[in-house]
Amino acid sequence: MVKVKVYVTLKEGVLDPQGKAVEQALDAKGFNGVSDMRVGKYMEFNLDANMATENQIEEMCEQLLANPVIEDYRYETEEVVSS
Amino acid sequence: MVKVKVYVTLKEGVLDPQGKAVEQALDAKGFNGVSDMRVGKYMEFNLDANMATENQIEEMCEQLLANPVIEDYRYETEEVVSS
Amino acid sequence: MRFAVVVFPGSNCDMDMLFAIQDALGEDVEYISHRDQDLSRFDAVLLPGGFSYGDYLRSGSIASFSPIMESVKAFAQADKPILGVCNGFQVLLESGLLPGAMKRNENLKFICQTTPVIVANNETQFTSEYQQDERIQLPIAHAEGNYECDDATLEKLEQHNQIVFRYADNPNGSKGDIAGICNEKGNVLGMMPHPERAVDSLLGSADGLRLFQSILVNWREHHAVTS
Amino acid sequence: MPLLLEPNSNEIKEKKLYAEMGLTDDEFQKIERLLGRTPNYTETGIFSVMWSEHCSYKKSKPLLSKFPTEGERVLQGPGEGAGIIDIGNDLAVAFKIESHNHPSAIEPYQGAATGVGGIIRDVFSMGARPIALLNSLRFGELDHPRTRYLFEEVVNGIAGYGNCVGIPTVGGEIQFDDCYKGNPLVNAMCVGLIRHEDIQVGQAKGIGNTVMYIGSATGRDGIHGATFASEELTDDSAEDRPAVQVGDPFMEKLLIEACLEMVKCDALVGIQDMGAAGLTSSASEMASKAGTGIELNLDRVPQREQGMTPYEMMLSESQERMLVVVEKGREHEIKEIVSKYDLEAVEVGHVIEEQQFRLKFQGEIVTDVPVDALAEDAPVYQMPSKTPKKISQTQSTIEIENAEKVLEQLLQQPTIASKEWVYQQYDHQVQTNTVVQPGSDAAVLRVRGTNKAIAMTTDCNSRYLHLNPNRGGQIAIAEAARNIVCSGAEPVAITDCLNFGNPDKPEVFWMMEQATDGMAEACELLNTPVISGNVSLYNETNGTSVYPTPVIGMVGLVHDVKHITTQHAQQVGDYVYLIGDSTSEIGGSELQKLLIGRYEGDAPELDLNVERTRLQSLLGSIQNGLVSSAHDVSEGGLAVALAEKVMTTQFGLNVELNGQDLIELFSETQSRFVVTVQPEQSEAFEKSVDAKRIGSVTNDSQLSVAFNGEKVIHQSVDHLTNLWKGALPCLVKSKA
Ligand SMILES: Nc1ncnc2c1ncn2[C@@H]1O[C@H](COP(=O)(O)OP(=O)(O)O)[C@@H](O)[C@H]1O
Ligand SMILES: [Mg+2]
Repeated sequence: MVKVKVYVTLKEGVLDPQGKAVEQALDAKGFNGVSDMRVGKYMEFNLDANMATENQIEEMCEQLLANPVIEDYRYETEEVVSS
Repeated sequence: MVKVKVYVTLKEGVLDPQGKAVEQALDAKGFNGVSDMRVGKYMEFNLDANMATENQIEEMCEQLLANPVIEDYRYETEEVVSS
Repeated sequence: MRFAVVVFPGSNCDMDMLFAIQDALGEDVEYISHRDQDLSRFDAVLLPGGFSYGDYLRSGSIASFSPIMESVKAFAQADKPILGVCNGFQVLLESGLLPGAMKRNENLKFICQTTPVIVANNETQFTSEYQQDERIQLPIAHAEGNYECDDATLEKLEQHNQIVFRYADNPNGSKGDIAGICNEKGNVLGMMPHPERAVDSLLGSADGLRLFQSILVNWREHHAVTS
Repeated sequence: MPLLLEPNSNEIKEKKLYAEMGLTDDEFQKIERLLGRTPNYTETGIFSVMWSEHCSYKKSKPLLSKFPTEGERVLQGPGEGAGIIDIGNDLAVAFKIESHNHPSAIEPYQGAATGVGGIIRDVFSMGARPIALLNSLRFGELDHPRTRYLFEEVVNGIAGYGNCVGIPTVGGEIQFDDCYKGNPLVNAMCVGLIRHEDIQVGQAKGIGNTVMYIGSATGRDGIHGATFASEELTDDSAEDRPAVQVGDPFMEKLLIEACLEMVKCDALVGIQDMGAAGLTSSASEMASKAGTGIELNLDRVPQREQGMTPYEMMLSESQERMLVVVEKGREHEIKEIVSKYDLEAVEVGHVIEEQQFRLKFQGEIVTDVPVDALAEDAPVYQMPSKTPKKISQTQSTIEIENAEKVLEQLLQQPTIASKEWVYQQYDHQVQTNTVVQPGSDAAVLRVRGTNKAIAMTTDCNSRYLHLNPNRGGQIAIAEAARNIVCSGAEPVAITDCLNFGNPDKPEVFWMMEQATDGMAEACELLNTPVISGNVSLYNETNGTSVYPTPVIGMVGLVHDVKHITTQHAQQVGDYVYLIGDSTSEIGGSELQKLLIGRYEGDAPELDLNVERTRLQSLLGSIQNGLVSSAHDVSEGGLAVALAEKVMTTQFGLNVELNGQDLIELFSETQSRFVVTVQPEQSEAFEKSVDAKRIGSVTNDSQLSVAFNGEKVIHQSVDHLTNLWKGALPCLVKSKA
């Protein structure tokens, strides 16, 4: 089994209202010096080893996990030592 | 400047309706073999080097970026080579 | 004329849409399940608002893979009218029937209010009963109605007159004040404001009724010619 | 095996482990007597939740019995998921209110969201389609960052859940006072519409019938939530809180549709939601009401987590779960219905003749207790009560120099300020029945297919109860009735949520007695029986109790949509009338808070007979078409009520008043209304209502008030509106 971690963020150049709000909230709380805050999604799941091809995972991202019109994604995989 | 990446996930045992829905959707689309899907948040931002202490970042997470009552978080930092 | 209201799991304006057609427009209408695929008995398809699949990944995304959506695409190909309202609009975007995507409202909050909307193109089969640039009152109710597309797409939308409704008072940050767009052929309309909530002045506004009347008038004209 | 780790009966008894679950020594002994043996761990847990105040009302029952619960329109009184009233045309309205205070104090978004989810299930489990949500909220002052967080997230949670399930949130009320700082109140009300023939009961009838489980799988969420709700919050509460329950509104939406289709199927015998104390209370109550027993096989319970023990399964408060009893042999019919909604109905047990609550797990009987021991035999206490020292008899005098400035300040007080920032986040239009949206005295929804409508409101001014719980209780009912009548409806019935402090304190219990006495008397006189309700006690933080806050949810019937009236002035030239004289009572008023920063003296007087007469004559004149708009005078007094009549409209008012003291502009004398009437109707109106003409509606968008011949307020309505609308967003955004 493989553990897959997918990160989805808004494309560069697409205004991120959430990121802006979080940045402002941090600043208001006295956490200064934060810039370029982007808020995205993080998904992790287990995938049967035989399904865990690059191709397959990319398809998953393209077709469902991210919306390629406004979002970028990247992912990592790691072996799960079955217990 | 330091680039900070924060990963926020629901604590173990806390119901994750999103994760469930996404898992089912993947399955319905023919992406089988997915299990234990958890959907969380991913944030990345730049932080002035002088603010980028462990302590400071943890405070940010505790107070704002994550909701410690139901969420866990972890983070990574990496130097940004200023251009 | 016979309308279909597609019901996805989590649709919640399906009833409102049905009543708008049945009671206010006075035409035939029935629900059709997201699992069905046969749209042959219908003259128009309506995708209602709500939270399909909880909108848990992105609004409209999971619903856009429902079996019915294949038939909806074919319906669009066949030049028949399709209207997506709110979540229905989001489904149309996610399924690629309309260009662009939705982001969260600029203020990050759900907004429910009646808002002035400008009819930016009254030459579509959905808007012919309005005046060009007419200002109408329509309710909005959404958290993700902040329309986004790249500049090339926006330009194309403008060029082909595909922007059908614009907000007079942009409530959510939408690019180009866009409240509703259609495809190039003009038979698929997606809009965030809810015309089906504005068909009875008892509830505040009846400005949405003419949208449905437009569909009917155009269908009748077309039908008179072809049959 | 986790089971082996559980303490055995002896340990439970000797180490008094039951005390940690909230049972007293006496209660534990009573359980031993009822069982004829010492309970095991699971059984002890089951008794502890069933005998908690939240489930058994053991300390509040004697008070609740004072309420009138019957009336011509009452089809279902207290005791089921929700009460039901008849509205004619073979239709009925089901409604109930419930608290989710403690969960919201810990995790405001999910606490509020699951509160909404829970009350919706109470209503659709009766077979009714939920058509409206309301809420009643209490927070500390917004100058505290944690309070702002609680406020924003509670609103967010209510919106997140209600919007997603597609039930409009049409009304509510919010009050801000320091006493709620650590213990906010989050009460949610749901109203449903039902045909008479569809009314369901939560009963496990028919020996051999099958018990089925529908909805979300059971996890370890909220274990001991009911007990948690029956304890005070302390600084450590965040630590020992039960695992937070997370709401899944999408699942709820599927459940609503599935259950409403199920009730049309006569294979369904009984249905109940799993609320507080989850599977335990739903199963045992269904059996208790039917005089039967239930046997469950816990291995069959859908589980979200691995290795769950019977104790955990029985005490879990996972959300979005329903229990149904189905005619034996017809299970497939129910399965078929729910599968249309991507749900599964799982057989988890059956109805048995022996009146036992019996649980099997991995081939063993892990619980076997008499059903009645859990429900009927729960202890009932007559708590000691003691009159507290009077807060303060006398009242400081207040002098008003600049009435206009006071009005401006009052309009910006968060309790008075526009709640648009809040209700704009709620979908208040979905289902397309909302005729009067939030922003008027009561929300009004049309009833499709009839020319009727229903009006609904939530109300309670706890400041009056703080000063005088009995009268404050009366006023809460009266105010709700005023809001209903002002919208053109006849008050029909109420639901109530009794939010109080620790009842073990005699002073607190005294307030509960007084408040419920007052409420009962007012309900009797105004003919609004109590058809459902909820009790939330132990609302204290570190020993300090919230003000007594019995929130009233009232529903009224509009006999003809033509009668629907709002608080807003409608037309230039209309006359403005005031019903009721103004005195200088300021105890518990917003003015007192503004000027001296505390509440003192007595609550305003209330004569229930006068109230009733005015309500009847005003309603009559509205129904006779004599009234253009009607608004009751509440927080902030007459000046604020006048401003509220024109803010958000394009009109102004020109009013002339006479009196002793400028305080009368802001005093909160009860049973007053401001009404506008077309000049042509004025003669008829004056004949039917005892009212004083005080001015007229103007087109200059100015609020102009003269007192004893001197202009004391002359301000543009736009300016006032901006202050009033801007206050809440500004307070929320302000920095620490
Ligand atoms: N929490 C809330 N949710 C929805 N609507 C609210 C809420 N609080 C207040 N409102 C709405 O704002 C308006 C004014 O409320 P309030 O001042 O409490 O009225 P009243 O004094 O007449 O009871 C009402 O229409 C009410 O329903
Ligand atoms: Mg009122």
